[in-house]
Amino acid sequence: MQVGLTHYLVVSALLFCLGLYAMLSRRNAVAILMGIELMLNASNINLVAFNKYVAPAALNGQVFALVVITLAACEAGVGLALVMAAYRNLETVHVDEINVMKW
Amino acid sequence: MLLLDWLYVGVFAVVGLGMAALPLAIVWALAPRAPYPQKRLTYESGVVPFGQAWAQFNVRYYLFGLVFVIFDVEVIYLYPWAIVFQRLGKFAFVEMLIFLVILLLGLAYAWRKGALEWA
Amino acid sequence: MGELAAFIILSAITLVSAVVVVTSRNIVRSALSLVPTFFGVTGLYILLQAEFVAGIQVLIYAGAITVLILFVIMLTEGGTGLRVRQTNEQVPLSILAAAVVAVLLIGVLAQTPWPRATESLPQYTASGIGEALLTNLVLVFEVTSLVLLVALMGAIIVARRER
Amino acid sequence: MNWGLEIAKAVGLAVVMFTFLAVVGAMFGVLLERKIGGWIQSRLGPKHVGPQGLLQTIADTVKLLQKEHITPRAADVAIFNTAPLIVAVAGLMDWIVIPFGPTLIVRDLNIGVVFFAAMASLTVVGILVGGFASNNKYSLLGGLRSASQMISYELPLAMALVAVAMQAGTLSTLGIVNAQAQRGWFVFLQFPAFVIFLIAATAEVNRVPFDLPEAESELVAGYFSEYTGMRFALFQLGEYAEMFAMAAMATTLFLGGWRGPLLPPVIWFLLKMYLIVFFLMWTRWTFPRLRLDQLLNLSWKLLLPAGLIWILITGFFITFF
Repeated sequence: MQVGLTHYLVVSALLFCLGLYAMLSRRNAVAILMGIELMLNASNINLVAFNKYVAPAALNGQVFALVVITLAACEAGVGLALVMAAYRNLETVHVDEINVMKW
Repeated sequence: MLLLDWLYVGVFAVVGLGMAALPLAIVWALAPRAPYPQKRLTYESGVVPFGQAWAQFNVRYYLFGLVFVIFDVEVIYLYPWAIVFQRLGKFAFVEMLIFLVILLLGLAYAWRKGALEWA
Repeated sequence: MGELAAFIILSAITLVSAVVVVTSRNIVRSALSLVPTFFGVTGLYILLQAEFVAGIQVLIYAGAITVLILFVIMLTEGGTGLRVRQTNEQVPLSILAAAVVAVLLIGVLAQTPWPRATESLPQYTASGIGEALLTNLVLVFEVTSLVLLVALMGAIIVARRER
Repeated sequence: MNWGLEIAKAVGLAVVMFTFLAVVGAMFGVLLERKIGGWIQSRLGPKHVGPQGLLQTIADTVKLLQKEHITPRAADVAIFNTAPLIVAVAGLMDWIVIPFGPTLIVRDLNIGVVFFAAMASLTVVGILVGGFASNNKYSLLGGLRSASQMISYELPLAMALVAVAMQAGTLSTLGIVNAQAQRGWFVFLQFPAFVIFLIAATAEVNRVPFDLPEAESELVAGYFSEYTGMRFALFQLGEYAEMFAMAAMATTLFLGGWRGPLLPPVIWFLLKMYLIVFFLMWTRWTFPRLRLDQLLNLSWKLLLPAGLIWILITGFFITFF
């Protein structure tokens, strides 16, 4: 039985939902960022799978996957900078404790 | 062909893990095990350890990691350009010149703002 | 046949280590199990004949982003090793939400008749990516460098103590 | 395509390659280092075990095999044990893309150079996690310092690799060696890239003058101060395998790989590789150790800008001449 497009889409859907679960249920901001990385990886799998099965003429799917990796790196950098700033000022990394706006 | 190349990579990873774990297994089988509490204290050059291992470091480690990630990501675009630009002629070189100048600006900014200072 | 076996093994590696990332009590263990997730995804890219994207995935994700995440874990409370409650009180709700999204996605994916392409992808795509990037996707190429510059400046300003 | 046969061939080749590396790389390398160190400091290296001390490293290995593994009380046991595995496997995986001869290469990956850089960047994860899992202030700090040094020197390494890939027009190591056949060795054409590659390679494997994280005078023993017995040896195996891999990569990229007039290809390759290994060992006994901020400034403020500018210069010459 050949490995078809839907196989990859199912795997990436499951990975996406695992990332979604992490984002919804974790208290630690870094764990939430890891959930986001999982979701971005899931979208990358879709991009590359579509590039092979649906539009193999131009390599746009793979180039877009590279751009998504770049943006994931930038997002991780800025997100972790926010975590560091929150930790230094509010002494905590748990998102449910960061609920005090500066008055 | 491509699958075969990376089949070798996968097999090398698995065999490598096995060969690296082999001596650990031998030691697990051969070596004596006599863990009494004093021996298992963390080593602090003879002094009895106090406090937790965590010490508050300032943020410079993170800044180096951040600048590294940004410039490591820039390498993604350098590799494909490197193997193609000979065929594409002058405008590919000019495009990469703009790309690299913008990123040298980023490095200059990080330098100026002290993100690369260790002190 | 071999490709199906490889696909099953690789997606098993990815999903199992993704579950460990999501549910592990110890934050460093979940950060470390990100690495096998990324290796599983790299294997999937190889099956999809995206060799350069697979190499970059290992280089950037497993090599750079995981290191940055581990740095931040060590610099914040992760270093204390305290056994702090890692999950908030919405756990059952979020399991339900994730399951509903999963069922919806897979339901939609299975039904839609994806258009099948006839021609096939070239074996080695690294030079193809280079040409595509530098000829018809030039704007993407230049805008990404601006995004990198802005992300670098923003993160430095946010993270640095106001001197 | 008979998958079973291919897997059997791959496993056989992997076992052969890793025993060759473990024996030549770790055992012989350690002995060579101590002999050269002795010769440079005009003292004799290990002499007692076996003729001319040749069996010294085998004696060390047997000793290590039956030393007790002490796991610190508060350490995270699972991660504590996997860290040396990561470093050892990452060090051994570099060798897949290194061509010993025209046909003597495990697999000529089309993105060989990118694969090599990716495997070199995996060691950092192992070192960071190893330092953290031993729950010891010194190894935590040593792990962080060593990791920040290695990531700082990964960028100049990548710049040198890009410069060579530009000159050769391909990412596969076999292609680079063939390109050097027509255009002459890249050590002449790309001399700045060669200098940057050597400095970054020395720093990447944490060797003097860049071995501050595990310097005796600084932090007990850096990230592996809690590791005893064979786990410590695995860290060393990983680092030695990576040192030899860097030397072999320098030979492939800059000294024309296995090309040479009289001798058979493999001999030429090993000769050039050991020349660079000797250079790495020679710098160990002659250079003073750099302070961490000097070391980081050297990478961020000198090697990285120089690498970027050199890429532009190479691009300029290739497009316009």
